[in-house]
Amino acid sequence: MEQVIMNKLGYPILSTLIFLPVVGALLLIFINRSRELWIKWIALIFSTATFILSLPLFTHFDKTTYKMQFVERYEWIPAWNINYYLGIDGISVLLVLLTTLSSILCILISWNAIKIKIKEFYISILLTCGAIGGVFCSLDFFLFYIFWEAMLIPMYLIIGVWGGPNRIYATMKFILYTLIGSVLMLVGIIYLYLYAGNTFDILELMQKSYPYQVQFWLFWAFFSAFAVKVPMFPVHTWLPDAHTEAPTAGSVILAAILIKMGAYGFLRFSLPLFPEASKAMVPFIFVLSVIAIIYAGLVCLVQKDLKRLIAYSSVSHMGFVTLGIFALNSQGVEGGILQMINHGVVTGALFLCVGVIYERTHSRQIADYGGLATPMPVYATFFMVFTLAAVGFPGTNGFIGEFLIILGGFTANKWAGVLAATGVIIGAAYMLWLYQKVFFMKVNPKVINIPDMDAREIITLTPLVILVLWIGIYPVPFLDFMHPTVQHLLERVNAGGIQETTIAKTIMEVVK
Amino acid sequence: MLQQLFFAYFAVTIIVFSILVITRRNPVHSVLWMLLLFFHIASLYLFLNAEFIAAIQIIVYAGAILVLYLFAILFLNIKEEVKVNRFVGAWPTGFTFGIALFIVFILSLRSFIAAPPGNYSIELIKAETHTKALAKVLYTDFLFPFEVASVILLVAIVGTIVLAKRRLKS
Amino acid sequence: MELYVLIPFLPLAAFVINILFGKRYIKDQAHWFSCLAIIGSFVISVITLIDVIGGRVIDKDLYTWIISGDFKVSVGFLVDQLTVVMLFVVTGVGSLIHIYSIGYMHGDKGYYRFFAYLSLFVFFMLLLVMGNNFLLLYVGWEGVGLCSYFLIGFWFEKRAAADAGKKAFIVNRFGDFGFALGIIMIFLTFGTIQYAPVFSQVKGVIGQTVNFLGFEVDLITLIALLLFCGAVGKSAQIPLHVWLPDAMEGPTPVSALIHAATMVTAGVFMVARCNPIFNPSEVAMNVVAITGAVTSLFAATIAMTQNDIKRVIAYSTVSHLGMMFTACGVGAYAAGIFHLYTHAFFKALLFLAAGSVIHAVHHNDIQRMGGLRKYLPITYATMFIAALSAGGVPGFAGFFSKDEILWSTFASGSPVGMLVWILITAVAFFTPFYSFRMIFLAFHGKFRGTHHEEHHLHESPKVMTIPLMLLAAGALGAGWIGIPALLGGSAQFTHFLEPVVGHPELHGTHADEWGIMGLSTTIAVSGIIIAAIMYLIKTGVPLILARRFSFIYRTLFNKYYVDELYHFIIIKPALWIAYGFIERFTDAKIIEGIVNGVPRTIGKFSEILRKIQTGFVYHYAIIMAAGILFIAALFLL
Amino acid sequence: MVPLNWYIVLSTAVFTIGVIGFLMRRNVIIILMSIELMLNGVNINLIAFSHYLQDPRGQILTFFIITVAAAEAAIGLAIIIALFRNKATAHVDDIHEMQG
Amino acid sequence: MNFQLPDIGPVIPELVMTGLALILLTAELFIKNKKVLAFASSVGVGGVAFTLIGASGTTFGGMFISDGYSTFFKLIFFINAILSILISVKYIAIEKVNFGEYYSLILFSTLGMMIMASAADLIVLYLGLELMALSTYILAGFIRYDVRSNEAALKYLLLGAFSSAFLLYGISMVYGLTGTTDLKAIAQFITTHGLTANHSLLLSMLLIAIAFGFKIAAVPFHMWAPDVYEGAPTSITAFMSVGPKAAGFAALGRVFMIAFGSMQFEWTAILIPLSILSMAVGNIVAIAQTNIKRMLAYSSIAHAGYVLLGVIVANNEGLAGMMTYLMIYAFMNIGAFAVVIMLRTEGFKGEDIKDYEGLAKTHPLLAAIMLIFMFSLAGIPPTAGFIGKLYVFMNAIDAGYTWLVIVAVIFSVISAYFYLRIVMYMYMREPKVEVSISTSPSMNLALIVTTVAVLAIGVFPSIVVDLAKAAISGF
Repeated sequence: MEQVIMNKLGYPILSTLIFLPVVGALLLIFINRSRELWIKWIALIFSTATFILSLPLFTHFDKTTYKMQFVERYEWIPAWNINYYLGIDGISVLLVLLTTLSSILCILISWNAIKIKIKEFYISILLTCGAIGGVFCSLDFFLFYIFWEAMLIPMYLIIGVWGGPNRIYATMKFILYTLIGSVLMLVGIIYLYLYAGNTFDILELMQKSYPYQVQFWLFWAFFSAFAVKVPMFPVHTWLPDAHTEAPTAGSVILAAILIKMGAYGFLRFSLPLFPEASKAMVPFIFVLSVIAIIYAGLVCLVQKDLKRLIAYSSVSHMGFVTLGIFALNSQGVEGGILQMINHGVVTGALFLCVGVIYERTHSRQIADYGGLATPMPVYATFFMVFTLAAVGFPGTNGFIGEFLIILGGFTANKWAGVLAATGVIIGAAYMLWLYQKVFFMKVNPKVINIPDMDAREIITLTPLVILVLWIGIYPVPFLDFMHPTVQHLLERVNAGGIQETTIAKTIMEVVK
Repeated sequence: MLQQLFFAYFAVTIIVFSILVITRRNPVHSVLWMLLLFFHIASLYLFLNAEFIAAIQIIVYAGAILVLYLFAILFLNIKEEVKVNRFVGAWPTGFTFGIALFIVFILSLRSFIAAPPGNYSIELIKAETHTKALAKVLYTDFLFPFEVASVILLVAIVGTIVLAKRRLKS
Repeated sequence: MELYVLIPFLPLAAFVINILFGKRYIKDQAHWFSCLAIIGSFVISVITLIDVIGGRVIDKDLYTWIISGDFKVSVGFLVDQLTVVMLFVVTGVGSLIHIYSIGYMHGDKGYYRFFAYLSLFVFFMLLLVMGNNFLLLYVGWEGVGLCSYFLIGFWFEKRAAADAGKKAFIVNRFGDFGFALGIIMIFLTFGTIQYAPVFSQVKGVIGQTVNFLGFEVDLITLIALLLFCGAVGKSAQIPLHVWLPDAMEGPTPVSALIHAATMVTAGVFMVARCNPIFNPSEVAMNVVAITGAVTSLFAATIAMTQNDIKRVIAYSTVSHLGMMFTACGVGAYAAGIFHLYTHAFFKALLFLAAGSVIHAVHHNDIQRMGGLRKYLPITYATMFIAALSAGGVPGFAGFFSKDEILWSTFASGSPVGMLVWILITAVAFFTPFYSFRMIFLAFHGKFRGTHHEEHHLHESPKVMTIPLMLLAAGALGAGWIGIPALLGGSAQFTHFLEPVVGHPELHGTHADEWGIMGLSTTIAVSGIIIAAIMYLIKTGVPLILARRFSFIYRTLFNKYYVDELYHFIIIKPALWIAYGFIERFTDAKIIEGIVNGVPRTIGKFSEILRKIQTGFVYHYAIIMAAGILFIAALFLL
Repeated sequence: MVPLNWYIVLSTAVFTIGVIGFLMRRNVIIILMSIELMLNGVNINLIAFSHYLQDPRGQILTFFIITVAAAEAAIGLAIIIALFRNKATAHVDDIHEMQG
Repeated sequence: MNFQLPDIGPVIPELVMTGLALILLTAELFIKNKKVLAFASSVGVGGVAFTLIGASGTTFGGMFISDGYSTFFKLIFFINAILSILISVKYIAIEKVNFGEYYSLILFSTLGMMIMASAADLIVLYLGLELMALSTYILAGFIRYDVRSNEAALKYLLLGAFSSAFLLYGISMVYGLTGTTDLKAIAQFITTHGLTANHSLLLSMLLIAIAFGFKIAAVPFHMWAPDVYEGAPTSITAFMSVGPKAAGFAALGRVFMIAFGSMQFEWTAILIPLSILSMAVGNIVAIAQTNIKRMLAYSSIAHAGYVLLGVIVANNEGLAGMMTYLMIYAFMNIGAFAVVIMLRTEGFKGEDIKDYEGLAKTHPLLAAIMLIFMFSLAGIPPTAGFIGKLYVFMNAIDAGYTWLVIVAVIFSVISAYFYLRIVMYMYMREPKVEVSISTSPSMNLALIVTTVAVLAIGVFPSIVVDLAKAAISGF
């Protein structure tokens, strides 16, 4: 295996970060449910341990190669040639770290907010984070799909059990939406498996090339799953509901890591496996991305619900990500990856922030707030930092990502770049509008005596502020992770035969 | 010719009796028509070299099963029974489907080709008598199904007892 | 480590300290850090200035900021003649305003916050002028916008302040939209966004065209115009000028620093900095010149009717900024920058003096002032000097710079040059008129406020008046370094900037020059006289005029209804589309209609299908028979 | 010699009459009898085949069918009796406790 | 006359099973504690499973065949029987039908299934089917004082007899056409005489398919299933949602693959609409159900549709997929029914979905287990249900039925709705009535076994897949 670098650390780092939370969850099962503090601490300790144990990914990652690193590989189901095969490269490493970080934040922010079925809650959180980590690490399609779907089970509960008043509708919608996409991907995976001669090995599959028609159909099969997860217009409507109704931790997981799975899928699978089809579909994706950016941005302008607004802004931001990815140049793709991280940090942080006040007031209505900067100056400062990052203010991480994406998008297609840039204007409009309504003007009597953030909350948010500024001011360490991988990816994509094609032509070709 | 005439007679009576069985208002009449029907079928079997089966038909069907039916009918209130509808509301549909089924069966059976004859010829039966010939096959080649059939009867006995036992005291 | 690196980072350090520890520990001592930082920066700036005068130009990268594919940006500084002028203005005027703020903001509950923001602003402004590439320029650009947002909305509990801050930010975003695209075009064209390599390659692409959104346009013109979009937003030119007057909701030192002396002039700085890009494109140059001139006149006319003391000055700022652009548009960048430099002094002074007035009367309405010179002598004197300077009275700083602009436009020899000359000559009348209208209304006559207010009138403390006096000195004498040769000067300022911005070709005789100067001076003085007549002697005249030309008056008073226009063509439709169309129709009806409709249909179908399960055995049998029939019919017949 | 097809037609007819009886009658006992008719139709077929093909299997199968029919009838009637005790009806259209 | 005892090696499991059933039947007279019978029968079945080892070969003149295929199915039947017995012990006591015959009848029914799986002759097949069916009719009506149970039994019997009449008619026509009832001989006759396109043969094949379709509850021959499942004792519902269905598939696979092997095109054309209709009707109608037994009945109809995909593929891999699916289905479905049974207590039905409201609060562990089964039934990894679907889909795509798989996955999404609705009731609603559960050691054992199996197979599918592959290799 010359394509991979086996794990040289003293312990199986990727397995650890997937299964340590699972172990924690199993342990929690045996804790008496009346010992709430124990439960919380065990969850926190396990997630923190996972994060600490995953840090070598950051320090020991070889940034000079596109090869898969920290690889673990064991035979699993020989009958179907399935292996337990993990590894990460420049695309996934940051997402993995983001995942492990998010789980800590989710647990911290839920400390007092969750009051019923505490045990189940922390089990669900740990399981979700473990499974999502698995999604980003899997190098075997079967394993990937297992994690991809397994994540739904605890997520379903998180939204449905601990969510808001309309949670049941939201959670059903969430799960059915995502299921319908991913089952089509399953068909695609199986088809690919059979077509490539019975292998689920992603790296091996990437070595092969597929006829255009096969690529075309498989692209759509995968697209269905990824587009729903991202979510792209017009399959985005699950997201506002799910985000809105989910408990804070659930929203954070959704925003920070779950919806990255879709964009990750495009990068990991759609582009390298179906380069020609992807290229042919670029105009289509551009159109959808730009619509998402502007459309969701406009919707944000008229939202009355805090979480719903941030949820729609996620749609808009993820529109940037897809745009960047399909720009198919290094600025776009790297910007897309970085923007995934940024969006995870920023939107996750914004949801955490909303959680902070929701815990105090139990209201998500913007109208119920106002003038919060007076009673909660620290909170207002934190929120401001994340707002700035969300509007892509230079010096914050959002700027780097958005600028690279617009640059990449503009390079690929001027219209796409220009229209995406308008999203930045709309973004400023709705975020500042939100900020004004919530923090400025006369203090709403309902929130006049609200306490400012406590130490736990500050500790929760501080790492994110650091990340926002770090990536904003010195993003090179993060971008360095990606260069070889993205270069390799683009070489593969651009090596493909057809250069210029239209969707109509493509469809005609396939129909023929 | 004579055979055909006989067949015609039996065919017509069998069909007429069948129709009578399913159309009589009084269940007892149905049973009685069925009895006649079974006799005719048994006779038909005689034409087909199946004396043993004919006997079984009369002994088991007519003798045992029909009596059982008669017995069950005694549970019913015959006086009431003859007053109420004998057909279900959806009988025209059922009838149409039945006829359609018949047509489809007959149409597709036009292509029927009988398989070539085997070695279980009339001569063989004549030499050994029918019962013996059949029994030989039954107890050698078909021993296994035969045993299974015995289990089935056992199950039927057990089941009937379980189901028809007196009501529980509760 | 070169000393100049500290220039921006000293204020940054002050910001960090103030924001982190301000609330709990520093409180009302916050000014120390900020003031010391900016004074430190000023000192280093002066040192750097001396270095640069000595012929040293610095262009050095600190570290690589972004790298992606062939896109590579560093954080690095370029310190040349243009930069040092800006540094001097920013830190110099900035220092005075900082000191002034100590008094002005005294006792405000957000005291530490105010100084933190000021320091942050200075940091970004310095980054803007010192950056050696377009992206760093952009960072500073956005950064000052942000600080402007913070500071306009400093008293965020006031709705108008919060609104104004937001408006400033968003309107600027429109300009930045173009600016960012311009930067991207530069990268795509030149493969880099460092100033030096870009400017040196410009010659190579002159005349090239590019397909932009379906139009075949001249490459350089496109880039120049996109960049100019940013300048329009930041420097409040038509049509993006609407935010600046509203920005007066902020504390007055902010108006002085950000909305007069420094930030709003960033657009002029940028155009001057990018002169190699603008110069080759005649279209772009003309656009710049005409936009500037029209804005200048436009704002000046509005300023005549405004009653808010700060708004008058704000429109005056817009007007002056327009003039600077006009200069740039005819290639006289040095003249533009010169005006920028003098303007910083007199306009900051105007604002600070106005602040001093407000400090005394606690409102902004000049109609409710009057006769203040008794109570506020220093303020009156300094403001008078500033008005003279702004009005272009000979000898004052503003005169020299304004005159140079007028002369450059006239002498550029092009029809556009002539046109803009006419426009700004008209402005030369309005500027002194409205400046003195303001002064006469506020300081002369009788006090028109309440007794209670009159009782509290007092001169500002020393910490405020000393900066006023220093600035007054600047407003008077800052222009003397640029006295044209005609008047016996050596036009040092222009020569100093020549390595960066070049020298315009002027077509005109000395006689012409004398003529222009005379004309403008006459017009300016007549403006003052008319103002004096209308507001000192025959005070009924303005009212009569307003009645007779009520349409014009109302139009001017309502600022040509531009805000209303925007409200109806941008905000309303956007919100309507967002709410009425997307939120309620596309999302709720179409997409959600399908998303919820399909399951609902399945559910209905389910109810129908379960009806088939009637519970009757014969129905079941019939369905079985039907199944048999159906399959048989399908396969057999 | 009677053609084999005649037997087939006869058997199909009896079978179909059984089907029709099953589909039309209300009385459960008659329905059970209809099933017997269907089985008899099959039996006619089998015996005829057995004769014409000169193969004993047909008769053997008939033998088993009769056995099973007996068992089925016994169980069926037992169920009817159990039902009758609880519900006192022998009409299929009264038996629809469960539906949907 | 020379009577020769046939080789009884291959039928030893059947013989032992019969013996066991008879012993239990007799022992019932003496043993008053019926738990002993339950224990004996489940241990006995476990013992019978051991006799499967080495019991291979063909005997009784080729009428009975014991190969990997049949052995695998017998394993399913044994699992089904043991688990059903385990979950019955307490339940039938609550239902007051704690008779010893219950266990013997389960064993007889299992015997019938075993015979079906091993039948190489249509006569044997028919008798096995009837043995299984008759025992099940009785079991369905076992709660004889309950009118619903009576009704279930009656409906089952009437329709079952109706369908087996069609089966017999089909068998008779096949016999008439080929002169034999032996599966291999039929196949040979068809190929040598070129009967492939003969309409009579097609009709008889269709009729045979219908009878099997009835047993596996494929639409439109499924109509009995919801009513019978709802009315029958819950433990028997569990039993017959797995056993007879698996047996039906066993017979279907063997008859169609061997006897009608040359007519694959025709019978796949029959089975494809059945499969699609099953998935559609099963999944869609299940949405509207409020009785959980009835809902699981529709779910079992839908699952028949998925399993049919394995048969439609018409190759050994496909059959292996079908076998794997059925094995997994046995665990998860009986597990789900076990939970349903646990809610049945004295005086409380526990069948309505509303009874599950807030179960996670009152009985968190039970709810968690139910959740696993529901997700497994919905086919979401890492549960076994996913493996079953995956294998079947893989084979179907391999055979070129991608479109069919797409249809199947879309219906599986619809199915997720009603499975998750149960989870939703358990976890996301507040309990309205105080639900107590009836536990017993045997029940706990059954739950543990099923849960562990569902998870273990989900994570390590090799356990079953390799077995199925090995089993099918000699087919």
